[in-house]
Amino acid sequence: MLLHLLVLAPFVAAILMVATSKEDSKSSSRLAFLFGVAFFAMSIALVAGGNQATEPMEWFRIPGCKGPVYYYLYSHGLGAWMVFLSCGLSLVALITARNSFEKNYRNFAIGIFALMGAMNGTFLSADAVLFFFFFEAMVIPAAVMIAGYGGKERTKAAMTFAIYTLVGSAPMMVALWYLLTVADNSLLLSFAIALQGLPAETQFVILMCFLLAFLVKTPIFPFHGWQAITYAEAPAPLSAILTGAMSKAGVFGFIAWILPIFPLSMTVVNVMLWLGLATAVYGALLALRATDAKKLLAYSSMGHLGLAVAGVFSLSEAMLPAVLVLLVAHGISAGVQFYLAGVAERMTGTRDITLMGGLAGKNPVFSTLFGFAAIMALAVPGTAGFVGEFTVLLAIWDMGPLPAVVAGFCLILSAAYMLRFVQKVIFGKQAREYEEGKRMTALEGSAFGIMVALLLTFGIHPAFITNSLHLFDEDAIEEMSKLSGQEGEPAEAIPADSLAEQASDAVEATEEHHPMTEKEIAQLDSTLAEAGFDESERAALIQQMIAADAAQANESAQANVEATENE
Amino acid sequence: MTNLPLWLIPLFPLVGTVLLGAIAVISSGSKKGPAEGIVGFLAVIFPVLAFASVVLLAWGMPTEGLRQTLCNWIDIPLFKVDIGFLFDGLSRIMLLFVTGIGSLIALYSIGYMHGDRGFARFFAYINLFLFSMIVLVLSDSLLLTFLGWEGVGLCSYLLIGFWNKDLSNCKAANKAFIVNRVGDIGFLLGMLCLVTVGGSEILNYDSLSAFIQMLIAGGHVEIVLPLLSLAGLLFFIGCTGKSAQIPLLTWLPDAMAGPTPVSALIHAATMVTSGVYLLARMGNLFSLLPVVLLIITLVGLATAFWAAMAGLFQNDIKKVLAYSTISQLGYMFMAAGVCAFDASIFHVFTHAFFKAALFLGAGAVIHALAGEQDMRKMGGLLRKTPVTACVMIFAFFAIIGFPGFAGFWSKDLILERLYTSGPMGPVFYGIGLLTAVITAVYMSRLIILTFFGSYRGSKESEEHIHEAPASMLIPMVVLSIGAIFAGYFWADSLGMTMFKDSLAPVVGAAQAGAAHMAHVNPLIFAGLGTLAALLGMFIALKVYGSSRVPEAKGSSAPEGFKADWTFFFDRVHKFCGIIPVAVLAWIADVVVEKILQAIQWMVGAIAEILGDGAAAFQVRKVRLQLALSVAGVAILVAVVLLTGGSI
Amino acid sequence: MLALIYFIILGILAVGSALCVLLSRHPLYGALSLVLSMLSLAGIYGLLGSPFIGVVQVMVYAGAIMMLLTFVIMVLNGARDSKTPMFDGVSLFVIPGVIVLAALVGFVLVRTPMAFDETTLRGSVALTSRTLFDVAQTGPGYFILFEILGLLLLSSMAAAVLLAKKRLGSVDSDDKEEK
Amino acid sequence: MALEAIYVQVLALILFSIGLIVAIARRNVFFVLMGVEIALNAVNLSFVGFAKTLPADLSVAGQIVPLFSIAIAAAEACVGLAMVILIFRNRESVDADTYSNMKG
Repeated sequence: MLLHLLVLAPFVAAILMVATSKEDSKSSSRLAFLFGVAFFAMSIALVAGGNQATEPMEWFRIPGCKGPVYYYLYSHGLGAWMVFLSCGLSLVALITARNSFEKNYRNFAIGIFALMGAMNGTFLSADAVLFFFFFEAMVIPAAVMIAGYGGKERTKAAMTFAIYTLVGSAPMMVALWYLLTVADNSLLLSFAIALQGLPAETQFVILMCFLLAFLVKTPIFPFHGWQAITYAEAPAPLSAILTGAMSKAGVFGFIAWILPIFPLSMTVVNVMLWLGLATAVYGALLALRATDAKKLLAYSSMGHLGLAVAGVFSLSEAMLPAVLVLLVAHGISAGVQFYLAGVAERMTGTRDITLMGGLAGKNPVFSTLFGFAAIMALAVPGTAGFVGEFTVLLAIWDMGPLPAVVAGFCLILSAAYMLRFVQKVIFGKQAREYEEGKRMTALEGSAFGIMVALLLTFGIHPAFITNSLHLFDEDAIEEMSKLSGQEGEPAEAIPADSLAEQASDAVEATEEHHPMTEKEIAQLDSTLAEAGFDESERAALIQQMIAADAAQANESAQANVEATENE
Repeated sequence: MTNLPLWLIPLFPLVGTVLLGAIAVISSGSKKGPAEGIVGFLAVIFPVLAFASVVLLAWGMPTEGLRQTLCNWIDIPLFKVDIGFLFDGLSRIMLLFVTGIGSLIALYSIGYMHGDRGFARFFAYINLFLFSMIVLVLSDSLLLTFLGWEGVGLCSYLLIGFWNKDLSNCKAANKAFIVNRVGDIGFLLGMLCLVTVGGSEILNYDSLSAFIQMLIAGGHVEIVLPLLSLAGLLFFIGCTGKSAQIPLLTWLPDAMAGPTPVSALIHAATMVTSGVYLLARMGNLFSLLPVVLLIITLVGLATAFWAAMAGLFQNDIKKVLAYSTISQLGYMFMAAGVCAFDASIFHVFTHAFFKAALFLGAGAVIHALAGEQDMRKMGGLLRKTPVTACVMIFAFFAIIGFPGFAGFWSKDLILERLYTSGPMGPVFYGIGLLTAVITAVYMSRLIILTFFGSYRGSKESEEHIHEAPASMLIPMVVLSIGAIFAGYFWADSLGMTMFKDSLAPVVGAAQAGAAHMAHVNPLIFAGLGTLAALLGMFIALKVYGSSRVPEAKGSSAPEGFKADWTFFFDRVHKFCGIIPVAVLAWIADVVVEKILQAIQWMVGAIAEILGDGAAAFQVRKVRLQLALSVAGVAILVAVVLLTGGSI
Repeated sequence: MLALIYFIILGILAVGSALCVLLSRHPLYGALSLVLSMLSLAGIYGLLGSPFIGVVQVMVYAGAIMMLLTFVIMVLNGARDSKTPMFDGVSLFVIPGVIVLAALVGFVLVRTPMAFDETTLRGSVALTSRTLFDVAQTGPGYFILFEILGLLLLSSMAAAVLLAKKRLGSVDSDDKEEK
Repeated sequence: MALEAIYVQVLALILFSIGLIVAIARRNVFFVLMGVEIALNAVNLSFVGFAKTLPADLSVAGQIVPLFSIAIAAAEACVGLAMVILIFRNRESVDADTYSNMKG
């Protein structure tokens, strides 16, 4: 029930928000705030509740595919924490957006709720098609909000974002479709089984298609073109959600879909590890030179996520909790930094850090929070970031000292750019006279403060996160194999029957198996006739068919027809 | 009273941090800052409480120490670390002077920071620093030590950049943090290396020594020696960062940008010695690694000599003290390099007193001169500020190793251990003694330029020179007493070995293996040391004693070859670190990013051209399109039929 | 036998008049031949045992729709447009395409075995009304469709009225276009 | 010789093809509409023809669906003619090729 609520209720909330006034941001913000708190509470309940799953419901069948697509939600530790991030960051975004947009707050809230629902769906779906559906659905509200509320180049940013991510995941859709035609249904287990039976080249192509989608979403080095401009142009609350929760979908995909499904070769693992590290270094280097506050943060997120991906592909035993802690820590700290950058932008009217400065004297509370957030991002021990980065480094060390040294180099660079950022924004003298923008409100401040406090808590006691992690427990596997069993035996189980052997080249078809009825025989007869067989041939074939059926052949009529046609 | 929980010690300053931080944040909005009396009281009471509990614990500590595990920290597959505290001989000494000097300096700061806008903030940072430092020395595992390790680095950053209106302070703070970060990564990788050798348990100090005992007992040292050496080297890199040794020493002179009490507490007495503490704490490990030990000794020698020379060239009073600190740290490292961990900790102990006294004295001088730091504009202050002058002169005798003062005992001990360390011992000893001479020269120069001769500043500023208030003088006097008598905790020749006995359970095993060649009469060393100090003072008197002092012009930074010497490592960093990274960043930003954007643009352009072509095809041709689709359907049907499919 | 003869006659009539539609120049002639084609199709429905559909065909198609069409043609004076050619390059391309498609589909059709079933019901008014409205027996499916269809017709009527009514200022825009 | 089911289908096919040709090949918009009507009729015929090949309980659909399709054809003709009137009023032309307002 909780899972259904978390995935579907945000959309309902979005629809309900339509009923509120467009002009009066007060009333709509109250309702939005209520909803946000409710979802956040639900996400906490989800995290606390451990693994749970819904009853798999058949959603639809894709023509040409063997099994149905299920509406099947499943929450494991990883997904639950990502949902926590998505709900929590959305709540803070709703709070801080109230001070950023005078009008049209309602539409923003609608967008946030839609985005939240899609993200929750992505992190909770146990069915590949459902996952892909939400994975794509995330893009649309985000792009619309960027186009509606962004900075100067908002249309360009929205287009770049939408096209990049949608095109990136298009190959995944094709691969998914292909997998659906060979697998029993669209669940994880049957995919893994189906992939075992495919030739290595096919496996590789499918793997590439899947990887591309996640590489673009994360983003990893050569595919990061959309990221900086999107995060920079998007309104700050949205940027925080994008980096804090949505970009996690990429890493989540690597962990929850790539690793269990594909038998990875060492080359791929190495390439991914180094791509992750390259991203980490590259992001840090770009952040060193960035002058746009939000671009700087965007590059910094890119660096951290690169590190996370490198950690994932270290395939160490310690990888999963390490990466999870890193992701949660980064989600919160990058989120709060984006919010604070948004507040700074509001106060100074610019995003250029060379034009800021001196906020420490002007607004000490803000600066304290800003400094705190930066320290959290630096992964000083005692914060969650440290636990994440240290354990990820530990995992990477398993692959050899060199990757770990590179990762360590990134940590040094991250200190360099983050301190530069802090210095430029809050220290020194004011670079120019600011027009007095809206200051940080108490509600905002306390929300940020709570986020910072959370980071400290997780840093001292990371067991909150690491203990909740049982990626696929027995029940879920059982449930999935039960679903697979309904649809027929796995592909390898086809007996070496003479007909089956003929058929195996044409299609590896397995369909439901029960004694043939008269009606079916008549149907078969007419099908054969349609295919142009004469009376005697038809009779012989049907005889053969019934014999094979009696011998418990696990062979479908359709395959039989096609096999004989191929002769 | 031994059942006092250990976590109480770090808790006091932590509570102080939270309270003062809250006061600082809340009062930030108001025009007038918070009441300085209350803040000052809060700022001092927590360190004092911590000091009191340390004293209570130290009193009744059993020989083998106290161990308390608080809770689990990280527990994931392959890695499990607890939060636990270890109170033994080594941490007892460290804690005593950390909390003691910390309390004194907090008291001093009340006077020094009087009237500053960030009064509460400053003490919040000081308390946070004390918390981190206590965690650093009290923890029972490397990971928790690392928490303190980065924590003190962070506080150092915050306090150097305390006056953040001035960007040069911020730059110095950034430099300190980043250079320290390089060392910290070494520490971190060192921990990973250790985990590879023996699992996450051996991050605990007790398990580590048990593990090493096991290795020695089983004769397996050879097998893991390369990995252990790597780990040791990485830890040593961490120590060079924190303790400002070659090559990561450039941050410490710049760190003098912070308030003077900070320089005294963090950048002289406590934080910078944490590297030495780590070496001593892991003495068991290091004593197995001859290569690493040799490197440590050489680095210590080179740093001591280089920094002493650099100290000779400075005009800024605090810079002199900073280089002097680096030089003294070099002594401690050489001692650690010859496995004389107790001697190095002893020097840490005495150095903390006299260097803190020197810095506080320098702070009082600067306070008296309203912010003037250039020694060329001082002089003759002996009459104007007699107490400060006395304190600094006592501390001066201590640092140059004048017989009877604290530095005499510890420095002689180190030099003695150097001499007896092995075949290279006499060479090391020679360099050490030469450095001692130079130390005496530059310290005498400082004292002469500051307190003797006639005042060289402007006339009107002379009117305002005044002695510091009592809250500043009391800590200075206490410290100077320490500077005189701290050495008697371990005066071999007088038969006082309290210090050594206290440390023996911790570092004794590590030092047992160190070779002692021939026993030389300690009086010879004492005599030579005294001679070095006197020679240095004599040279200084000859050179600087005359009234011929160069006219102060422009900044206090050294010029010419002096600058080359002083900023040698800054330049090395620039060419080996900053410029390559900048070039890489430039390549990434300007070259790679542009190429990627060009590719992106090209793909977009191709798609647009194709789209335009298709659009042109669409115009006014609805029927043509329908016809084409009919033809397409026909072709599809034909294909299906020809390939044998059934419709 | 007799049915076949009727079928052939009606079929030839339907195809012939459809060809007339194709080849006639004036839309009015086309519309009139179309009416003939519809009427002959109505006959075929009767022949096939669905007289009700045949009647509906005559009333709705041949009566209402074609009358509407004829009326519009006459109102708009479509004959004025005798300058535009009946066929052009596209037409020459379409005709073989469609013929090939038809041939292919016909080929498949001919090879498919099918025969009239003896038990088939006659499509009477009673049957139709029972199927449509006797919800208890046949289920609500057809009834709902029927209702939706009613809505569709209503809305299409409204749409037609809205579209065809003369808008204010449309004369101006006409003038501009011509200039 | 008697009437066979296939004859009906062939007739429907021929009519449909003619309808398609009229709808696409002719340029006059009235002929386009008429072609669509012919094609729809052909489909209806096909429905009725197939309905006769089914047993009693299934053949009912064949009687009902053509009714619906006739109704839809009526709606289509209604809207289509309205649009023709509208466009003719603006363009003064019945040539379908000139109706290219919706080009991309």
